[in-house]
Amino acid sequence: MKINQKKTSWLFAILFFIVIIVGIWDASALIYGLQRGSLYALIALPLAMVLGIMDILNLAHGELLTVGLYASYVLFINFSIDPLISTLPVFIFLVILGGIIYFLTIKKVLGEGHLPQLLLTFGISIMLIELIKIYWTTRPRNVYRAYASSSITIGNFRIGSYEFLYVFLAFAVFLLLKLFLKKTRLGQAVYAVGQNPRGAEIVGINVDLVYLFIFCLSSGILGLTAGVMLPRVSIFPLTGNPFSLISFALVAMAGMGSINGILLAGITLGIAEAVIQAIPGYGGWSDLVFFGVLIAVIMAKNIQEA
Amino acid sequence: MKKIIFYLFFVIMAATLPYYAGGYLLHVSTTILIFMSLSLSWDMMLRTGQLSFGNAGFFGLGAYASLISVSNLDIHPVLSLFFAAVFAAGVALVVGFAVLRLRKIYFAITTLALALVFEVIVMNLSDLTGGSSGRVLPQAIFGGNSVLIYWLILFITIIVILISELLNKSKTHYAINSIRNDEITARSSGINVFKYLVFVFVFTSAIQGIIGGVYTQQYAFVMPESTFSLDFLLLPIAMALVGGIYTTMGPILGAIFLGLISEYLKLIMPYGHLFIYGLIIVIVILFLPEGIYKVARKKYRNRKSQEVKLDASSEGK
Amino acid sequence: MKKLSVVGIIFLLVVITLSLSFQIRADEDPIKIGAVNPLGDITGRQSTNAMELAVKELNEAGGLLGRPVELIVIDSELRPEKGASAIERLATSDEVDFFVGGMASSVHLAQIPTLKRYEKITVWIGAASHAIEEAVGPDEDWYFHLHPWDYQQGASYAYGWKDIEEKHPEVQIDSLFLAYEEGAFGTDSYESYQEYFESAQEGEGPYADLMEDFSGVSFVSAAHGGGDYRAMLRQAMNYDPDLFIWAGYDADAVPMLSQVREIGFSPPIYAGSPPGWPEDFGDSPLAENVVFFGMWAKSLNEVSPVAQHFWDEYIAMHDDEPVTYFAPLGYTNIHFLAKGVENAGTLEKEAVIESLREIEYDSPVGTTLKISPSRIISNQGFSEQKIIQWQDGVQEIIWPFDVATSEIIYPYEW
Amino acid sequence: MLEVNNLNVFYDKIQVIWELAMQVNKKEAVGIFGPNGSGKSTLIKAILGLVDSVEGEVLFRGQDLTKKKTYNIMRQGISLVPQNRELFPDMTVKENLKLGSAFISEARQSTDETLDFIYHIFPVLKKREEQLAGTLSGGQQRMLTVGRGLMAKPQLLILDEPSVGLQPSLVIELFQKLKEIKEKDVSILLAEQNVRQGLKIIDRGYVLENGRIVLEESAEDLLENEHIQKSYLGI
Repeated sequence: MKINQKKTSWLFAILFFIVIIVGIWDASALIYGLQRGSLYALIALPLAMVLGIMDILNLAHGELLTVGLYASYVLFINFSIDPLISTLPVFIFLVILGGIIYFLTIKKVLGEGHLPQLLLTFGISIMLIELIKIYWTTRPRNVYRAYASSSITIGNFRIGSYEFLYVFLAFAVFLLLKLFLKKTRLGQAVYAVGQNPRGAEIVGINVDLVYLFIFCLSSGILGLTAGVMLPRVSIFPLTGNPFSLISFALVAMAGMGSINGILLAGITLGIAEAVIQAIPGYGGWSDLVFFGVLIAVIMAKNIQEA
Repeated sequence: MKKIIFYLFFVIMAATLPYYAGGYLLHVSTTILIFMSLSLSWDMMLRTGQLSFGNAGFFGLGAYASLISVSNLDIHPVLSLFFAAVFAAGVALVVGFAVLRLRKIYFAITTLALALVFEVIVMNLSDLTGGSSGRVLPQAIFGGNSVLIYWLILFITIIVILISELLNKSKTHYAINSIRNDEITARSSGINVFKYLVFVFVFTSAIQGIIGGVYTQQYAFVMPESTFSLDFLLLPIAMALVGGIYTTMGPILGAIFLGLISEYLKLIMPYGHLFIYGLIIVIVILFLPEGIYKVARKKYRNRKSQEVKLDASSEGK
Repeated sequence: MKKLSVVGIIFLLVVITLSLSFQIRADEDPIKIGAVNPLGDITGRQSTNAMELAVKELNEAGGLLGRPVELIVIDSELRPEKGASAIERLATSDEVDFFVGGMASSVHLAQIPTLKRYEKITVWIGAASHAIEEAVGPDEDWYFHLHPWDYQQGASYAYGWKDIEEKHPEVQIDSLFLAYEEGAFGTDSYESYQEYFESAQEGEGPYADLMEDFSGVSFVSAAHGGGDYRAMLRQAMNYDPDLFIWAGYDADAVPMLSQVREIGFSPPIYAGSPPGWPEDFGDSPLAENVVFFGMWAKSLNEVSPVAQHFWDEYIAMHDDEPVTYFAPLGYTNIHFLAKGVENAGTLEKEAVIESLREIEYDSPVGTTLKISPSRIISNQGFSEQKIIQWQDGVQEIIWPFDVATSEIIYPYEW
Repeated sequence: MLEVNNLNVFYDKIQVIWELAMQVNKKEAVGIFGPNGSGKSTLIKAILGLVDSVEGEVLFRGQDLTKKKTYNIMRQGISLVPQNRELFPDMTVKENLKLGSAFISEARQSTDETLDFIYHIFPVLKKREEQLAGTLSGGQQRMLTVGRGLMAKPQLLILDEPSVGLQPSLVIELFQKLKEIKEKDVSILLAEQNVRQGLKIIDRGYVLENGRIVLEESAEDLLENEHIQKSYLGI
């Protein structure tokens, strides 16, 4: 786990360049990209933590988000709890669920290499999806909240305001996490385990506990995100699934375990995507740009002498 | 000698399957063989230490190459499979020079991203590929004769199995193993790591291309959403891991096991059978982390050595 | 060596037990209908439920030709090769007399070669892509397809809008904007609208006089990880169409409407053509006055006794409301087939095909089902869609007028 | 203070330590000498709970350590200076040192004092306080490892082959520092191949061969011992 990553600085440069160009051309694309990219980063962050600190490749990542969305939905339908308020109970619920999953499965494949983890979490993801299908069917569900379509108008410029919550939450979570890692003892333990679990054990850190904590916290962040997303999205058994891929993409782009990089990578890709979508007639190529940027960045950063 | 007779027995059993199994089992077997080849090709790449997620992409490229060569160039469907192989191998060669410089998760993600890029390109070249609604062939290969299709796929699978065995037995295998175990040492002992990686990447992609071609010829259509489906990536990986990686027998057993189990589960529980499927995968990883084949082999060897001990002790008396 | 023989024997045992177990006991008595549906999906699940209902009704009425009817359902898992396997199984192990089923085009495409091999009478309710028609070809008289093809649906709406324009002079449609999802479903729609537009410019085709201007922009469906429609919607707003149509999935419905409000877009007609609607969509204020194209709505119960009968019986049997039009279609599928057999008085293939072509079946989707040729195949069922509008949380049919339950509310406002 | 009785250790059913008994007394420096593969590292791992199959008794201040997890053992007043350093490469020298005491409740209060003490012994660490540990030279990393071990204010400091990979001049420097540390009343358990240097700081030593203790003598006696002279000192 690296906090003091210096390599991200040129990612900054790319982002800055894009922001200037796009800002002049189409400011709304910039804002949509920022909002969307923040959401990507927010969802990718827990994956990066689990991968960077525990070295666990979690393919069921998106499904944990799905579970969070359904949990928030259930609270709204049965107890009329507003999704934004339900972020807290859902956070706790996912922390507990994360703990259960950790004890039953993840704990047993720690340090076994990525392949068994990949398959294990693939199995878990199938199980979660099928459970949801059996109980809620594939029919999408929504929570209607008038505030989710709110907007602000500045002169002739009208822009959606709800999704700024993504931006806010992303930056808040990132800052809190960095503060936590730097300033608290548990944070230092996490930081140490991420760099060298053996060394951490030698200085008296309970590595198992740190792993449990990280897995629970990561699930919890997904729960938090789920509550904020719910008023804006449709939920169905495969809702979260595509986000696993996006998250892996961001983690690879940012460099394993780099926290700053995740936020930057998310926003860069978000803006790149929004820009293509805003060009009339070329929206269909936005995926290409998304993966093109991804491949280019990974190549540039990781080319090995061979 | 005994071994050869034994393998021959298997090949004959498999080749005569159409005479004693019904159409359903034949079709299930055909599907199993397709996934078996994909699984083996993925495992062969893994033996070099590189975790590739590009399977579905090269499978898709082969599928399109095969269909387009049949319908636009009017060549024989069987011949189109070579076209599929060459096309997939060619693309693999070009992209291989770039992506094979990456390692670990970066290589995995980039190959996956490439597969998705292929899909987007195919979707947008609609004049040639039919875009997102895909294209159909007037008829399946061999006029849809399922026995001939089965034999074709069996033939290809046997070749893939032989290649896999060859790769595990020949000199190349030392080079590949040493790359996997310690790349730096491999390089310092004079192995041209990059050359080997490109070599394996290209021919495994060619295999995936052929399989994509066969699949397309069997069902006579391509459609980006199903041709580039991640099923062609995840299921072969699952099969290799459940069976046991780095071996030839592993993916074979894994494909048979998972292929039959998923059909069987479906018959006994129409709703929610996939849940049990996921559960089986989880259980196998947790309790047989080395895969079925290696565990079975170990058990068998243990028993054998015990037998030897028993023999020795009885002799002593 | 021993190890290999053990493996060999196990393999042999597995093969033998499987080939035995996969062969169903020879019980020739019932007439067997084999269905392949995606049971994990709401459409497949409900259409299977409806098929079971129809079979139950048939058996309660004494069966077909004096024999009981048996429905054998296999999950397609929405995977092409699994869908094809299922057909093989139904044909060889279960030895069914007919094939029925529906949904995804990709799965059905993979089934066509197998279906062609067995040439049993097949009645299909899903898979609207014209690629299916191309794959089947013109000579297969045993193949019946009930769902309108994609191009038929598009033409059908044109007739609807023209009728509505005539009846309600305030409705004026000249320009049309299509928002389509990037997958097969949406892109197909876009391509067929593009074709209509080209012929309309030459004064031909169903959209002549209706589509003087046309534009379309794609979006990534929420079903595929998208869900941000604002770039697309802004382009639509700048275009300012008389008729805005989105071709996407049910998962797109609410988020798109919510973003329509966010950016302040208000076309005179806001129409969509999702395969279904989200749970409780009618209760959401967003639903008000949204128009959509579909085959069926609950309100048909007011005008069609068959629809009412289907509705009541479905709920009585499954304790669940039908929510997708694949439910009444599944019901139609079985009854249509049964009627053909009954009229033919035999299971003899040619006779049944003949009689199926003659049937006029009053179906719960409110339209009479009558076979007619489409572009390629000779046995096409429905060709018409309906224009439906959400009014006070209820889906009201506004066209065709003979089954209409309400008048159009125009313009769309929020 | 540390007492090992009847210790048997297995790797995958293969026994590597046999019936081992040893002890370290308060304020005593004890050496364990032996060739590569004799079981020195395994013994240390067994004491610290880093291997699974351990039979026998490991008592530290009367408590049995065999049932305890490594991190917990470390919190009892034992510190380890591992052979392969196990530093945190992306943290600064100071952060590395501070982690040494952060999780040991007795040591945490006096972090700053201990830090001063360590900077006093290893002035180079003070100089490179803000540098990332991964960028230090091999010798400096070794000093940092020892420093980190001391941060826990251990009653027993265990050093696993501290001289490995160091050039001779640095080895001499390191052992001088260890002597200083010893004077601070810290018990030391030192596993070493470099017997010559090791004998300079220990009070008593064991010789371990093939997983068994073959000799136990005071430092002076060991120096005189014929077997030691022949096999280890090359005299």
